[in-house]
Amino acid sequence: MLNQIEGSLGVAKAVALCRPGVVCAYPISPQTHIVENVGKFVKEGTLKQCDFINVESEFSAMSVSIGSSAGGVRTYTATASQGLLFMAEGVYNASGLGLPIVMTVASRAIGSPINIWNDHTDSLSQRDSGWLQLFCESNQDAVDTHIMAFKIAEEVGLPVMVCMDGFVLTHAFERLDIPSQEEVDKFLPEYQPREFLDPKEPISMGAMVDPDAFTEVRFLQERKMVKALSVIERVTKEYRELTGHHSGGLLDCYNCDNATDLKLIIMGSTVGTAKDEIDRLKKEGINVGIISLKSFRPFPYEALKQAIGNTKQVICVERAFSFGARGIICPEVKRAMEGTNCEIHTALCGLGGRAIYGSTINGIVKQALAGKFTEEFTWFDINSNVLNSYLKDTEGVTFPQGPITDSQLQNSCK
Amino acid sequence: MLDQIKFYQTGSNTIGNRLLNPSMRAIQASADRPNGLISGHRACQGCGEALGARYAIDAAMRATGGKIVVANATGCLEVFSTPYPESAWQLPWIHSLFGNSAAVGSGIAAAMKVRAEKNGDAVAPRVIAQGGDGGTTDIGFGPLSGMFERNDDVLYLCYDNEAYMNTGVQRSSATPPSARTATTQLVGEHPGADWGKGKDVPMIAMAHGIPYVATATVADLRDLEEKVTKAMSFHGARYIQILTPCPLGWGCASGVTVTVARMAMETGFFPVYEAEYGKITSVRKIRQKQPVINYLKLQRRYAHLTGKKADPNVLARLQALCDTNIKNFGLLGDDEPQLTPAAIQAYERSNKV
Amino acid sequence: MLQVRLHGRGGQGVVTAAEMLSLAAFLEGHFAQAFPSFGSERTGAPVVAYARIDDKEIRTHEPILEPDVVLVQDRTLLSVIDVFSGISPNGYAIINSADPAEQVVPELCKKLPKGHVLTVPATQFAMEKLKKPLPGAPMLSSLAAATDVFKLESVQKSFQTRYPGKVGDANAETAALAYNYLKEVIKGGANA
Amino acid sequence: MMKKPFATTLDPATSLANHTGSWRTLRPINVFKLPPCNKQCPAGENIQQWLYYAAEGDYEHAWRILTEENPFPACMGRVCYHTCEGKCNRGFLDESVGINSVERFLGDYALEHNLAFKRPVRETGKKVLIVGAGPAGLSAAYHLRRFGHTVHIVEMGKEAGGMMRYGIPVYRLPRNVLDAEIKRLTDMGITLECGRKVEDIEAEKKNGKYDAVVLGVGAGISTNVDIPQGDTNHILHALSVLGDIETSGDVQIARRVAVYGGGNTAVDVARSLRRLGAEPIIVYRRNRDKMPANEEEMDAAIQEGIQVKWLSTIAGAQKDTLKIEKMALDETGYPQPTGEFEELPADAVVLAIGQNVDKSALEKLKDLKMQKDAVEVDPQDMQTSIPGIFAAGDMATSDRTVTHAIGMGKTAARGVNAYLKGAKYEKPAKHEDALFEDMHPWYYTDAPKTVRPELELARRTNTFDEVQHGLTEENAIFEARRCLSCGNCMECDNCYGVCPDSAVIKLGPGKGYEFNYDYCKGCGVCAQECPCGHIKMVPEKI
Repeated sequence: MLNQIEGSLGVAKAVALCRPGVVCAYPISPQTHIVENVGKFVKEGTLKQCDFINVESEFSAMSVSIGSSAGGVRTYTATASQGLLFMAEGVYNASGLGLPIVMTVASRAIGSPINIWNDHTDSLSQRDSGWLQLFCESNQDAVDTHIMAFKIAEEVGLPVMVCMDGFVLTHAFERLDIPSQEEVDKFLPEYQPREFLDPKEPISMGAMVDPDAFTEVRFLQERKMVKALSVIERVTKEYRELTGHHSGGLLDCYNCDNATDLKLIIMGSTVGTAKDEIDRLKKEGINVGIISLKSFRPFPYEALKQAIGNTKQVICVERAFSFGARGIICPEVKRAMEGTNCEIHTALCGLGGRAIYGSTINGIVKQALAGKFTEEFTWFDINSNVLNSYLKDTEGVTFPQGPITDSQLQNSCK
Repeated sequence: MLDQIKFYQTGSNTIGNRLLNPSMRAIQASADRPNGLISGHRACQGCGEALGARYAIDAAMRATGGKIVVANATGCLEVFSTPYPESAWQLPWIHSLFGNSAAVGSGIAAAMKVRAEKNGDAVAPRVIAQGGDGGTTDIGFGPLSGMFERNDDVLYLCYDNEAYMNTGVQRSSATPPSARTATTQLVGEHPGADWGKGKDVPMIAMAHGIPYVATATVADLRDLEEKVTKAMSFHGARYIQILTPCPLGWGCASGVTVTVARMAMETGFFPVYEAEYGKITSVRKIRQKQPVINYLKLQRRYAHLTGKKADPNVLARLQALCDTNIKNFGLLGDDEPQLTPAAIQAYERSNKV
Repeated sequence: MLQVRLHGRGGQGVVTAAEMLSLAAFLEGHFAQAFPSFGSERTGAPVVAYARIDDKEIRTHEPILEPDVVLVQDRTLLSVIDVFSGISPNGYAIINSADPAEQVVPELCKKLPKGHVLTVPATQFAMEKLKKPLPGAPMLSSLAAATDVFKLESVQKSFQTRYPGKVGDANAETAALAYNYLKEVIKGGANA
Repeated sequence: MMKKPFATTLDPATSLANHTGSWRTLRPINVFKLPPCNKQCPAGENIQQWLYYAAEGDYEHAWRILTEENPFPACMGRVCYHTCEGKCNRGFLDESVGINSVERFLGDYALEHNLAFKRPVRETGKKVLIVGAGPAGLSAAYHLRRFGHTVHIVEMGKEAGGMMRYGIPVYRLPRNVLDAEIKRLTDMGITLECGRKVEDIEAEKKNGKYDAVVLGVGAGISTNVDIPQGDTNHILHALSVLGDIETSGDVQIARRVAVYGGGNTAVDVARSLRRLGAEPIIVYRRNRDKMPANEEEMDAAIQEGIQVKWLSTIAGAQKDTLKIEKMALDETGYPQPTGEFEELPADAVVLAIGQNVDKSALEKLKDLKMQKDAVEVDPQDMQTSIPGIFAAGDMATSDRTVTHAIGMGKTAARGVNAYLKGAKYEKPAKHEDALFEDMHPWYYTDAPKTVRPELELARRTNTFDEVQHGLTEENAIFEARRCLSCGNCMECDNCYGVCPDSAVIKLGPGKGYEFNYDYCKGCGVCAQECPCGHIKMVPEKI
């Protein structure tokens, strides 16, 4: 059914359609609207047999979720930014226990400095937590990905993080096609836990594992991750057939077929903005492809390699980076493309809510095609005026207008 | 005839007593007790926590017909009971993290309720969350308080051995003043743990107004079993703090675990009481009052107070602490305590020397 | 694609207005999008919200730098920020004011085609019917009157959907007042 | 079945595969210590054990345990001086357990319920002659009969019982009780021949084809002392006075009678005469502290109005007065004459300064070695210097109490039994003592207010003598339950309960516990918390 609603409400509706048994809530922007709405559904009775629990911290939100999932019910929670870090210990724990929790991360920067706006620092900080991380490019994608996430999580036996850009998506009021309860029930059967805490069959979960078996436990966990690649593809296929929605998947290609000069790899809501810009560029005769990376964990090396094909240059439009290193997506792409001549670069932009406009994408494409991306890592949308106003006085250093490359940064320190 | 006789003569303070009707004996006396925590665990010799956990869990299992699920904080109990590939538990049990067992318990309780609803079961399994004093009074305190204020249907059991034993005996907020730990060593002018620090979690639990709060020790099994049984008769958040001596951390012989806990009660050092909805309803009276030195001298963590060089002022302060407990809780005599006592730390802090 | 930028102050229902704008368009079968400027602004601070209307899927999520329409819910903002920044040369500007546009924004009137800069006493209408200074509905109906991008009824229905009952009805009445007022103005009536 | 992940999820109770017993350096073992009461009992009664069953209300079982050692509980419950109670560990806590009164209760219970001794399952065909049907002879007969031997007793007196009949006044031991307990022995097949003195033991043995003989001749002759006297003052002997009372039921000696001596016989005589209307006064050469008579008996005598002249000897007797010399104790506690004299009005004197065995028959036994007043016996088996002839009771000891006699009779019987098998009986080694320090008294001391009066009552009933009633069942069970069960398991479940490793196995009622050494880590909590001192930690062999 078509709705013109806020993304958060859409996600809340999608979650409710999945009939969770326990939903935990702790407020943090920009995730809050989602759980507010789920809480309302529970209270008004539209979501039945569900306990909505207001907890005292994200750490407890994750902990309660661990308890309820281990207790054998479908469990959902949501968080963002600082909240995700505050629950980090539990995040790792949930995956180690193999609990199929679904959690929305309304992606947001991490302080200090405190910043409530969108980038990908929070979710990517948990890339090694053992969770599946699925990124959404639109609110429709978010609605659909949440429904798929429960099925994927339960089939794989690992928790899933659904990452949607904070504010840009969560607070956007858009047309959404929400599947019917019948459709979702057909797609997602009642939760059958593979193991849970039951006095009829007592088990001890969460044992201490010593060096004798720890590596093997991790290997088996990684196997689940690898299996998840095919599960994601299969579940996506099923879902698309059922609803006709073009959502989910490991990745999604736009205008890729003939774009052998340049492809952009983008995660999240920037994809839509970029698609519009690519269409405009096409009218100028510039052919650029976009690969929307949906599944960051597990990372679809094979699928990505195929999607890139023989493209000469790939720019990863990244909204987070690793201090003291470089981009986060770019090295993964390099791994995928190892042994090819493909040039792979990072254009870092959109940190802490700095908007990525069509013009930003346009700039990246033009620079790329002009061969200006000479280094792996570039601070693309940095404002030299702001920088210089500080650095000139303190260190006598200035930067020219425009993007700053890694080597420029390094040289400025010499 | 047999039933008309009082049985204390042959030791009704013992765990069983062949002369008693089996229904009047402690659960631990029963040959078919649940043994929720069974042999083969790797606790140290004379571990008070292993003992306290079996006592409490068995009582809860009895009270619920075995329908109990346990969430366990990281700590000795978790480590010694479930090292791969062997678990010593005989009931559904989960270990998640150090500081979250109360919250995990809340989640399980919600799950049990929802599952029972979905399955049409009349009774949902009950939930126990448990941890040591570090996991309870320090790192897990926030989730504990949250569980309390939501009045989630969880019984929280704190096995209080007054320090972080699993990591090698470091001070916690339950470590008593003057006690030696690895982070409060017996050196300098004021050896041992500082005075005027620490927190009284049973009192804090009471301040949440939850249905049931109690303290107990491994030295009075019947009292402990009654409290756990009573706790299971309430729904909502409940808290029992059980003093479980640690021979290793306290520096006592492995055989005196129960004796030293008894001494903690009989000196007034550890007041044993219960409270309903924030008010104290009963107090376990001291049977044979002992001076605090008799408690201290069993433990090497107080070695500086029991030798020739003992500082009489510190001993006097510890005795005063016991006396204050005795007075405030009415641990002696037949009087019911009149007022709700304040945390013992308050008295000490207000009496800074 | 029609891109609308709404300016106001926190507490004046700017974000809601943007959402209602998108809903009105949705009700007429268009694709629409609305989003706020994602701040942590409090009551009284300047607030910006955006809306887009199109007949195909709206994919972009960039903030609107070159609006086709600018709705100014609070004229005091005119001296604080450049609310008309990037406005399309053929764009529309509707300002909440009882004074004529030429008086309020003389420069803009010169820049945009005639009849594209309009004022409407939206707060006045709101106070009349809603008893609250929430000028969202009359501003949207003014947009409808000025551009015919959607019908008055759709504006009314959007508010009635969001606020079923008296509040929605009062908003609908307020919308009608503004709509009729502006249609009169556009026709060159008494208020022109 | 659940799909469990590898390693992180474990099956319940899999820890049982981990045998933590290997950690042990100390091993708990059950030790059976000798309770002080048992140790003290001259008859060797297993007091702790029969109290154990009495506490359960299983009086017959308790009685059967008791009578394995002593066939006269009803008599003992009346006449035994119960020195066991003086050693009772409970005395360190509050008051000793009233063992004697419970014994009497059990004895009376058995009489009331006509409990009989079982006849031996197997007859050995061996014949044993018992000379004397006093407590020693009867005890020996009983135990020999239990071994399956044929036992014949020859008694000089008219009736069996010896000093129990002719020495102990009826107010302390009603004769129906004595008769009933003796009858229980003859019901076992013991034959009894009264009114005949065995003059020639060897001939009797030979003619009767006895395989062995037990001599159980009591000290039936009062010791004489030379008191210068005028002819009008009666000087009588205690045993003959008591014998006359037993035979005729009444003896009129005089109003004012001085009883000379400080032993139990003196007290018995004084109290008997008091009952017959006389005004006895005990004259004793030392003071109360040094008096050998049983304290409780003495207390009762004083309560009954019997006066005592302490530190006095009778230097002479006139018509109605006695010349008394005052004595003083020297530093060794021995009385020394002071040379001070005084007069004491008295119409008669009863000498109660000691008894002797009639040795006339013994003197005919050539090879019999004697020691002062007693026959020399091997204390292990009570055998005299003549093989096959054993002795017990007064003639073999200086401890002349009924209880000692019974104990010796038992030992003699065991000696005979071994002898008949061609072996030599040796008393088994005793367990180590159960000391109060071994106990965990905390577990016993919880007398709530409501129970305290009952406790007092129990203590008082403990001092009852025959003029008063015995214990009610309630009191008896109460007393029995006060037993601390020193050094022996009372099945309190403490070890089972306090084991942090669940390594104590409960075997079920009456069966006690076993240590599961697969899991026992040797922490010692069980030993520490055992109320009875029944568990000991011993080094593990490493």
